[in-house]
Amino acid sequence: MEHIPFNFPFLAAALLVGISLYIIIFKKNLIKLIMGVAMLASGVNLFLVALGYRAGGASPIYTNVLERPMVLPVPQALTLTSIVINVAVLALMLTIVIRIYRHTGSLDSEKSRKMKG
Amino acid sequence: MRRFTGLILLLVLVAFLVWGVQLIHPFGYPDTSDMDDYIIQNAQEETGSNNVVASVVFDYRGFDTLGEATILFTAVTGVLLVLRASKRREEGP
Amino acid sequence: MPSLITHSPILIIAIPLAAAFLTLPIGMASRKARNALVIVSLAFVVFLVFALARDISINGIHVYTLGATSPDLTIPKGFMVPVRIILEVDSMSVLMGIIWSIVALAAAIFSLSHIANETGQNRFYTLLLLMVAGGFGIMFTGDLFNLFVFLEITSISGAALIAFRTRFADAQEGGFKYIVVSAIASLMVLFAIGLLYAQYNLLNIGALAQVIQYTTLDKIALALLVIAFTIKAGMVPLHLWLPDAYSVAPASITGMLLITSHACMYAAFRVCFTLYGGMLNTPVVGWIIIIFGLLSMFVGVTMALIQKDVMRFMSYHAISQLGYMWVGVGVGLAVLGNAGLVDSYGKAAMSGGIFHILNDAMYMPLLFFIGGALFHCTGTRDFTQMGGLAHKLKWTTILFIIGSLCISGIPPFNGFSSKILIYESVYQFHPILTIAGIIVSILILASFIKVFHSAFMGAELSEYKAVKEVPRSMIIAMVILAAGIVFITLFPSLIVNWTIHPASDALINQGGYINAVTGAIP
Amino acid sequence: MLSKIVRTVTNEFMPFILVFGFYIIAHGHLTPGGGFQGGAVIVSGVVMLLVAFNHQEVKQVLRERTLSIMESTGALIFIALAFAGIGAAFFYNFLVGTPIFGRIPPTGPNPGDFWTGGVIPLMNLAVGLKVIAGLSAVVLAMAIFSSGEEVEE
Amino acid sequence: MTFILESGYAFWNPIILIIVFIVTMVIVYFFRRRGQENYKKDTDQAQIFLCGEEVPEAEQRHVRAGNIYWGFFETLKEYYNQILRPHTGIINDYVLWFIAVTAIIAIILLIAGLGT
Repeated sequence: MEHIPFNFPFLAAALLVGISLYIIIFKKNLIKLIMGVAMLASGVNLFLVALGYRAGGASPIYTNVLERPMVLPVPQALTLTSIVINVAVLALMLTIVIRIYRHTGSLDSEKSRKMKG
Repeated sequence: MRRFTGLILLLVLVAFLVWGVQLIHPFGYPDTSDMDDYIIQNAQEETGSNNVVASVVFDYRGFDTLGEATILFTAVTGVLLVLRASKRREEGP
Repeated sequence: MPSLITHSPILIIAIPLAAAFLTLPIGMASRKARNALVIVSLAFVVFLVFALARDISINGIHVYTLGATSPDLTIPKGFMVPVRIILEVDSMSVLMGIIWSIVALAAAIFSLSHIANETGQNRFYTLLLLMVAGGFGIMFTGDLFNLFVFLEITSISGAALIAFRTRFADAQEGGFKYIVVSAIASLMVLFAIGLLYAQYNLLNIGALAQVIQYTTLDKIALALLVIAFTIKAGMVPLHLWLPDAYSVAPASITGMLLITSHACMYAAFRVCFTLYGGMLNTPVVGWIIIIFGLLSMFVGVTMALIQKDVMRFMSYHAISQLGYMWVGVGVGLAVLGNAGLVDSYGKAAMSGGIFHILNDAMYMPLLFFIGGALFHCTGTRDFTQMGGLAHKLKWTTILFIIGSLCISGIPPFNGFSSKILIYESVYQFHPILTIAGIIVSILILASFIKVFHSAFMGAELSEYKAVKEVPRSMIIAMVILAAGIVFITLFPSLIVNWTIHPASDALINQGGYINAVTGAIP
Repeated sequence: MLSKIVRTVTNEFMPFILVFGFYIIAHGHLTPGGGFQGGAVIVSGVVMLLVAFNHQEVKQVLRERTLSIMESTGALIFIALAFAGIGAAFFYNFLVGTPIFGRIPPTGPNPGDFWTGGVIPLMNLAVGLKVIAGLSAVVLAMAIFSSGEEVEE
Repeated sequence: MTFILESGYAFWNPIILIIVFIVTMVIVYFFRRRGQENYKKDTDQAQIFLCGEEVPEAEQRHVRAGNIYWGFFETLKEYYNQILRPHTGIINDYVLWFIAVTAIIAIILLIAGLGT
C-alpha cells in the first residue's frame, strides 16, 4: 500500500481535537459543551487507534484468519478502555446538567452560574 | 477581545498538534513494535485466547479493565446519587 | 506475613475497590454493618500502607507485576521491555500513600455524622471508597495509561460527590465544572500518552524513561502532561475551578479532594523527574513550575482575603499552600542538571517542598473539616454572619487555633518547620522567592485572624443560641489530624530523616526507578 | 407510549437482541466483541423498550434496586476472579491448563475452540452482567427523572 | 537529639520554642498580677464609655468580617479589580485558560530547546 501523504489520519485526529476545543471554548450552551467533550474524546480515540495500524494488517484475532501481519493490539485495547471511560464521563455530565436545568431553568453557562470570584 | 485572543491561542495549540502529528511515523508503518509483536506472538500460548485484543484487555492489561469497569460502576453510582430523591420517603416497619 | 507485604501494593488498591462493591448490598441490609465495613477496610489499608513503608525503607523500591507468574517478574523471559502493567512504589509514592490513607480514614469518620441526615448514604460511601482506590492508583502505578485510568476514577467519583447535596444549585454547578475540567485534562493526558506510545511503543514509565530522547514530540507531550496535571492540581492561573468545586462539596470530601490535588501534583513531579529526568538539563521546566508556584502563593492568599464563604476562603488558602510545594520542588528541578547545586541546596529545597505536602495534608483537611463543622452548626457558609461560636464549640475552637497557627507558620507548630527548609534553600537559588514566601505567610496569618475574630470571638449571637458542640465522630476525625500535627511538631527530624529525605532522593534518583523495572533482565 | 406497530416490533425484536448480545459476550475470546460490546447491545434493547413503552411499565420488570445489586455482583465476580490468581500475582490467568476454559489453541490461525481463554470468558460474562445492569440503570433513572418523578434511593 | 531539625544552615527545635512560649506566659502572668490594684470589676469603672452615647448591646458590637481590613482593600483596590477579572465563573473561560497556558508552555519549551 502506498504511503498516505501528510499522515492524513493523524491530521484528522488533530483537527478534530482543535474543532472540539473551539466548541468547548466558544459555545455557551452546556449541552453543546458536552458535545464538544464527546468530540474531543472521539478525536483522541481516533488518534490512538490510528497509531496501531500496520499497512495491510489483519485484525489481531487468530480465529479463521489468513497469514498476514497483524495490526498492533495494544492501541485497540487502550481505545476500548478510553471509549468506556468517556461513556461514563458523559453520562455523569448529562445527569448533572439535568439537575442544573432543574435548579436554574437555564442551559447557558453564563446565566446558570451562581458562583464567581 | 476574548474571542480574538482565544482564537489565536487555540490556533497556536492546534498548529502544534498538527505539526506534531506530522512528525510521527508514517501512517501504517510503526517504527518500533516490540511490545505488540511480543503480545501477538505469545498471546495464544500464555492466555489461551484466539482474540489478541481480548487477551490484552483481560490479561496483559487486565488492571486497566478493572479500572474501566470501576469507572463505569462509579459513573452509574454517581448518576443514581445525583438523581436520587432528596427527601426520604416515609419508611415502613 | 511476607506474602502480605509482597502483595500489599495491589491489596492497598483492591481492598477499597472490593469494599466499594460490597457497600451497596450490605448497606441495603444494615446501616451499622456498612459503616463498620467502610471504617475497617480503611483502617486495614492504613496498616498495610505503614507495613509497606517499613518494607520500602529497608528493601528499596517495591515492584509488583500484575498477572505475571511471579510479582517481581517485571519483564517476560527472553524479552527486553515490560509488557504487563507494573505497580512501582518508591519512598515518594509511599509517603503520598501514607498521607492519603490517614486523610481518607479521617474523612470517612467525619462523614459518619456530617451526612447523617442526608439520603443516598450507601452510594456516598461507595464513591468515597472508589475515590480512595483511585487515589492510591495514581500514587502507586508505574504505567502511564494506568495513571490515566485512575485519574478518571478519582475525577468521576469526586464530581459525583461534589454534587452530593442535590438540593443546592451551586453544588451541581461545582460538580459540573469539576468534571468538565477533569475530563478535558485527562483527555490531554491521553493524547500525550499517544504521542509517547507512537515513538517508543512503550507505556511503562521506567522503560520509557530509559529510551526517551526529548524530541519535538516529547516536548509537546511534556507540555500537555505538565499542564494537564497542573490544572488538576489547581495552580494559578488554572485554579479557577478549584474554589467552585471545593466550597460546595461536603467537608469530608473537600479534605479528600485536596489530597487528590496533591496526587496530581505528585504525578506532575513524577513526569518531570522520573519520566524526563536527565533530559531536562535546562532550568526552563523548573522555572515554569516555580512561576506557577509563586503566582499561586500570591493570588491564592490575596483572593482568600476578600472571601466571605468559609469553605471558599479555605480553598483559596489551599491553592496558596500548593504554591509553596511547587516552589520548593521546582527549585530542585531547576538545578537538576547540576549535581553540585543539587547537593548544596536543591535537595534541601525539594525536602522542604515534600515536607510541606505532608504538613499541608494534615492541617488543610483539618481546616476544611472545621469549615464543615461550622456549616453543620450554623447552616450557612458565610462567616460574616457568624459570631461568638467559641462559647459553644469549645473543641472546634481549639482545633481551629491549632490549624490556623500551623498554616500561618507560627512556631512551634509544624507549618514553619517545612517553611524554614524551603526559605533557606530557596534563598540561595533566588532571594526574591524567600521574600515572597514570607510576605504570603504574613497575609495568611492576617486572613486567619480575620476569620477567627469574626466567627469565633465576640458575644454570643442570639440566632446561634441553640448551637451545640459538633457530634463526636466529627471531633474524632479532627483530633486524628490534630494528633498528626502534634506528632510532626514534636519530632520533625524523625519525620524528615525517615520519610522526607528518602522521598526527595527517590524523586532525584531516576536510575533507581528505571533499574527496578528493567534491571532484572536475565 | 408509542403506537402499536412500534410496540409489537419491539416485542418481536427483543429476543433477537438478547441472543445477539449474549453471543457477543460469550464469544469475546474468539471473535471481535466482549463484555462491554455485548452489554451495550443488550442495553440498546432496553433503550428500545423505554422508547416504545413508558418507564412505568419497564420499571415493573427492572427495578433500580435489583439493577444496582446485579451491577455490584458483576463487579464482585470480576474482582474475585482477579483475586483468585493471587497465588501467583493479582490478575494471573490461573485457569489456563485446567479443565475449565483451559485448553490452549494451536499457535497461529485456527478455527477457534470455545473452551479456551482461561479466565477471559468468565471475566467477559462478569463485565457483561455489570454493563447491562449499570447502563440500564442509568437510562432508566434518566427516563424516570426527566418525566418528573423521583428516583428511589 | 530527635527533636532538632537541621536545615544545613540553621536548626529548628520545637522544645526550645515551647519552653520559650511557657516562659513568656509566666512573665506575662507576673506582669498581669502587678496590674492596677484599684480596678474594681463590677462598678461603673468597668463600663464602656462612648462619648456619653448609649452603648449598644454586646451582640451589636461584634465587628463582622466584612469590616475588617477595610484600609487594606481600599489601598489595593486597583489590584483587586484586575485580579477579579479572570474570575468570571464561566466554565468556557476555564478551558480557555487551559488552552492558553498549554500553548504558551509549548512555545516556551520549543524555544528553550532550540538553543541546546
